[in-house]
Amino acid sequence: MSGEFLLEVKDVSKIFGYGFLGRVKFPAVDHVSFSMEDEPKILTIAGESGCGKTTLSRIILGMLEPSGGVVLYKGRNVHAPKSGDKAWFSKQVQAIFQDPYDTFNPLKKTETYLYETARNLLRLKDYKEASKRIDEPLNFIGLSLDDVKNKYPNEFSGGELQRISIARALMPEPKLMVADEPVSMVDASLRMNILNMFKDLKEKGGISFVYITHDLATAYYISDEIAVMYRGVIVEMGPAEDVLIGKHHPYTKGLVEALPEYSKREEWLRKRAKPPGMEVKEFLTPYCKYSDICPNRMEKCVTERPPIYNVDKVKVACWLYDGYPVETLQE
Amino acid sequence: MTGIMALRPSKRALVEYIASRTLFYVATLFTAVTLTYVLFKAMPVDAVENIIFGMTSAVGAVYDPKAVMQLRRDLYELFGLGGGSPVESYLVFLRRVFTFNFGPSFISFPTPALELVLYRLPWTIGLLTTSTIVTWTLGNLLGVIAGYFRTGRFGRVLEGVAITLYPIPYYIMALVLILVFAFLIPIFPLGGGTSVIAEELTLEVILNIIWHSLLPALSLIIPGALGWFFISARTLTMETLSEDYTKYAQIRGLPEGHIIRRYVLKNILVPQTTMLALSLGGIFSGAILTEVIFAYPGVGMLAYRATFSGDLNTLMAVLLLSMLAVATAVYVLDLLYPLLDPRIRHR
Amino acid sequence: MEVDLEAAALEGGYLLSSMHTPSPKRHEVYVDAVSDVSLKLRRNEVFGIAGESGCGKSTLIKMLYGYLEPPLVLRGGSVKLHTKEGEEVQITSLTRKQLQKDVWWNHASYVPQSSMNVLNPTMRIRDHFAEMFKMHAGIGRKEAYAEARKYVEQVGLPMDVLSAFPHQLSGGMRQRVVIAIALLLEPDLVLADEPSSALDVINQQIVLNLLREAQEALRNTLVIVSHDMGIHGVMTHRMTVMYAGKLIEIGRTGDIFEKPIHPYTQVLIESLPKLGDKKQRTGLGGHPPDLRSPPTGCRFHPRCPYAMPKCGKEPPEIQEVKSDRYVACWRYPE
Amino acid sequence: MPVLDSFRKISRSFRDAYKGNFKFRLGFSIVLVMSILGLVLPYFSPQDPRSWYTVPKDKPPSFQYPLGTTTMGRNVFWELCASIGKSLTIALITALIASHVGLLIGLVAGIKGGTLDKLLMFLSDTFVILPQLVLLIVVITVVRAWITIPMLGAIISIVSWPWPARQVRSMVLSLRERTFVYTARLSGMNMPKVLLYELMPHLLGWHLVNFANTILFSVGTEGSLAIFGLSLLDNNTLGAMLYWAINFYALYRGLWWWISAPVVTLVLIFVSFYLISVGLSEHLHRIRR
Repeated sequence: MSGEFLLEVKDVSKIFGYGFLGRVKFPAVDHVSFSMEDEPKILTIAGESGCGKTTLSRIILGMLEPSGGVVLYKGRNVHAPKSGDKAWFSKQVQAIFQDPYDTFNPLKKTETYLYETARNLLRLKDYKEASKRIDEPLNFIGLSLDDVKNKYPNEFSGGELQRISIARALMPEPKLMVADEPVSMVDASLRMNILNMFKDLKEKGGISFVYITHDLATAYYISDEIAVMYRGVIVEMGPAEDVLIGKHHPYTKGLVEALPEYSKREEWLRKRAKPPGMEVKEFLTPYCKYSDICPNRMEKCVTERPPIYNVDKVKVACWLYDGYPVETLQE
Repeated sequence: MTGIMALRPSKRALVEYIASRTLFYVATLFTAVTLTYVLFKAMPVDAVENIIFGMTSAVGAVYDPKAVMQLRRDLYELFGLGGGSPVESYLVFLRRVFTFNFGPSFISFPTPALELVLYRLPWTIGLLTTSTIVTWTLGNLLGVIAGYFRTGRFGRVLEGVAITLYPIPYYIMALVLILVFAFLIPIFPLGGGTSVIAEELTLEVILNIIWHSLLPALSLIIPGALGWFFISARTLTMETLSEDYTKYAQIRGLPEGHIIRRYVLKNILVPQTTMLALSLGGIFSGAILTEVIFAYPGVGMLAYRATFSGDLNTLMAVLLLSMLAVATAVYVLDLLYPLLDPRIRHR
Repeated sequence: MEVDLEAAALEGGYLLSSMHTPSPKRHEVYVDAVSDVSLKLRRNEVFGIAGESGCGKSTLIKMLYGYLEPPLVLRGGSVKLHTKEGEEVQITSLTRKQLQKDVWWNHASYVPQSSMNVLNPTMRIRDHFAEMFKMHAGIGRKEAYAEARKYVEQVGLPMDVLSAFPHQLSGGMRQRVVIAIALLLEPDLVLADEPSSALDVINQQIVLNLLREAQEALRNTLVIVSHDMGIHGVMTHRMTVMYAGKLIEIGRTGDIFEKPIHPYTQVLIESLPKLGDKKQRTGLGGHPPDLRSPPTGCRFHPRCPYAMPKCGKEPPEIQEVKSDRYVACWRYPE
Repeated sequence: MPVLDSFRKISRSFRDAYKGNFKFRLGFSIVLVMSILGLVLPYFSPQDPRSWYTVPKDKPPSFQYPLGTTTMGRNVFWELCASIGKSLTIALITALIASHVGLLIGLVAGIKGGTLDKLLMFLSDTFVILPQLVLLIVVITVVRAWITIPMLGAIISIVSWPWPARQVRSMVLSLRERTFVYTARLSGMNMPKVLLYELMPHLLGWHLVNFANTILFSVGTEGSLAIFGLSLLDNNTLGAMLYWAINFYALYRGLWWWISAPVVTLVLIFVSFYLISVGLSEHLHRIRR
């Protein structure tokens, strides 16, 4: 039935327990739902450090069990794979990570991972055949197997490693790429090359991306849709233009206005926002988690968690939009 | 309000902390006792008959058969072999352990083994607490100095000395000291607890005891202060010196002496206290040999005599009481720990 | 225009011994982190130092401050600080003791990167204030605590912060404490090394605005080091761009953002994505050079789209091309 | 293949450590000399070092008896050689058992996590409060009559596994979250393969260091037990030599050569294995950078 969706995240939560006998339940991801249609798109999950976006990405990749909810990839449950699904998932869904220097084992030659991918996912047992196959994605990112061979990760620059990481992820010709802060540790002068590569892969390669970032400017630059997270909850989600320019949720508004840009210099220097409070406390808040510092706080905000409202093309979890149609979770 | 009051240490957090440490204390103690039970249960030989046979067949040994019978029953229960089913024998064993009823000692029959151990305990505790405190203080001081001047000659010499002393067990150090003070510079008495026999504790007796304890204490202090505590204090000092907060204190132009006191020393004391707790277990065992080698009349010497006469009642008493002692020491330090480390206090 | 800090022909870098390299052979490697840097900072300005990671910007401000810890070595040049009392302090010729006693915090203060642990985890916040007052101004504990309240209020923190330990505060709160400490003795010069890079954007705005307000009130010099061009765009009056240990462009921030001259600055400005502007942007090929063996001539020439044969041979001097605008590039002046 | 690979890696890092680190070189040389003394020379012994009165009693070191003779009429030099061999064998057995049991338990606890992890770690915490020597004394008192070399090695390892287990676990916990483990999983490697190829290389160096430390610990513990008369007293070990020397009052009778031979040898063994472990960890620390 859900064949038309590439990825569906339904009511996913991840609760970590800590404290005395794990009694404090810490919801790092708190009832998150979204879906991606089965056509090449870039969906950004944006939020500050500690908003749960990396936990969410690990859940989508099937490397972390959710405490509740399901993740469906092309209608199949990522966390309860049927026989054969597991191999299929790892060919269909690949990932790129934040720290290029840690992406490859420092004690091993970098090309090992390319050959492992060829052998395990593409079933290429023959060394020559595998080498030929590895060269293709490396050429795409502007390197060749000869440049990479017999070198340890510390012999490459961060930018190069990140590109090799992309090449490896491209080898099984995935349909979905999860990119967790892929450019935050890459120098500014090289950053755009990688983001342009993503755009290219989407348009020409038909690959969809889940782009996870704290940087709204790059998010705006490449994404079709964007979901803004705060303390484990998606507060606003929709087409990038409508979310980042429309700024429905007070948190989105705060984030966008705090972005330092030369053209907004005067307003930026005048603005006096309220700082976010203690992370742990906000995560544990049973009502709206942003209410503590929200400039638009109402009485309702500190008694009840807001539902998700459909405001034009955007979904917003904020009481300000009381009266708009409420989004319900379809089964 | 974005105030931080929410994270103030609440009474409940404190109660929870104490409760969790107490639970842990009871649980480890219980598990340790159970492990001992399992160990003897799993032993392929009939320990008790073996021991009884060893004792009664010794040359010239004449024993009261009644005493032997009593001993046999005690041993069976203490080794978890009394009673019928394993559960039953386990319960009997637990009852024995938790009522401190280890039966009569064999070496001085019919004095209860417990009494024998308790009589020796002050000697051991006196030697250990003094030498441990001295060792710990000295080790930390020297370690901080060596860590601070790590590139200087003094630091290097200390490091060399430490590498040599660190791996040497206490008893070897004791033997080395005896070799040195017996042949090279014979000034210290080589053994015994005291050479003055007196009923009362006069000043003369006390001084005599201290005089006799000096060499044993030295054999505990030298490897500890220059090895174990020294090396960890030195490593921690070097780590703390490269921490951001120490660097930032230098950047702020704070004097070096102030940085060493308030930044380095204060921060290394936290892990060093854990080391202290951990080393208590090790020193207890180490001191046994020290006592044996110096013929010092403590618990270790008692265990030695018990081993030689196969007095397992007394040995079991020593084993279980030292478990209790170490567990309690760890527990007490656990409870004191939050006073040292604010990060734990507020968790 | 009053000059506050003058750096002339600074040379320095990291002397790494075999301790730091995997080779078992004993040899030394020199990383040329700061090469021939001359700068004049003015009184009452916010000055920015921009550049990518490893370009030497953090090393440069450590040299300006006089905090030279091995393996960092100063090979040449001088730094002169003009205090508001009209004294002239030669930072490069003072010993560590003299700097600690007379210069640091009295005349110049330093805001480090907002890392998790720049504050002593076993000390209450109020004692961080007290020790600074005691050591640099001879003020006793009681008085210092009272004084500290003023500063905590100034940076917008609740009073109970004073009796808290660092780990009880959020990253943004800790950084505000650090800023309050930096302002204690009203220094002539505040050097801030990536003061907001570990913070979220909202805290970043708060922290940077605090620094900026303090600068306006004290009319002193604030130096901001950041890899983020956006921060320079909103915060600084003048700025410089560093590449591979060299200053390649200096000028008024507005001028640089509106018309960058050096090819590298151009890339930095033009590759900056902006909200509401989906224009295709491109980066740069290649990667920054290894400073253990920097390229000859202009250090940017291997990546420069306009490189000429001359660029690979001779390093260009930085020189004034317009009023208050300096560039190190063979294409200028035309 | 991976086994061969690890062997190659181990031998290479040994070679590098030997070349690059003075402490390792010194320690390794002493150990080498000790091994020759203990494992090769006893085959050339003119007398069985276990039998009594093969040489005149209580002779100080001389040309004929390089380390003197004992009251039991044994030649100290040959007795020492045999003892070194026996003590090292016992220690090797302990190290083989304890370090691998520790490694395995640490790996399992770190990777499986959850209840099993909590249980295993609680168990190792419990061992911290067990007074190791007293426990060993009680155990060996019971089995004294049947004790053999492998058995002694095995019994000592009862108290030697918890510490490495804790260390391995905490290393695995931090390694598990490293990005390259995720990369390996995404490259289609299964968990056993990730463990063997990704985690083991990082643990191997530490494992060697721990191996050396366990040998050191075991030699020391054997000595302690022997003083209590709880070792292979009739079959020379370094501990047994100490035992007889002490029991015949060698010290008080001025037979310093008898007691100082095992004491000096033990000190050399402790220092050399410790130098190996320190040198190796310094070397590993340096190549990590």
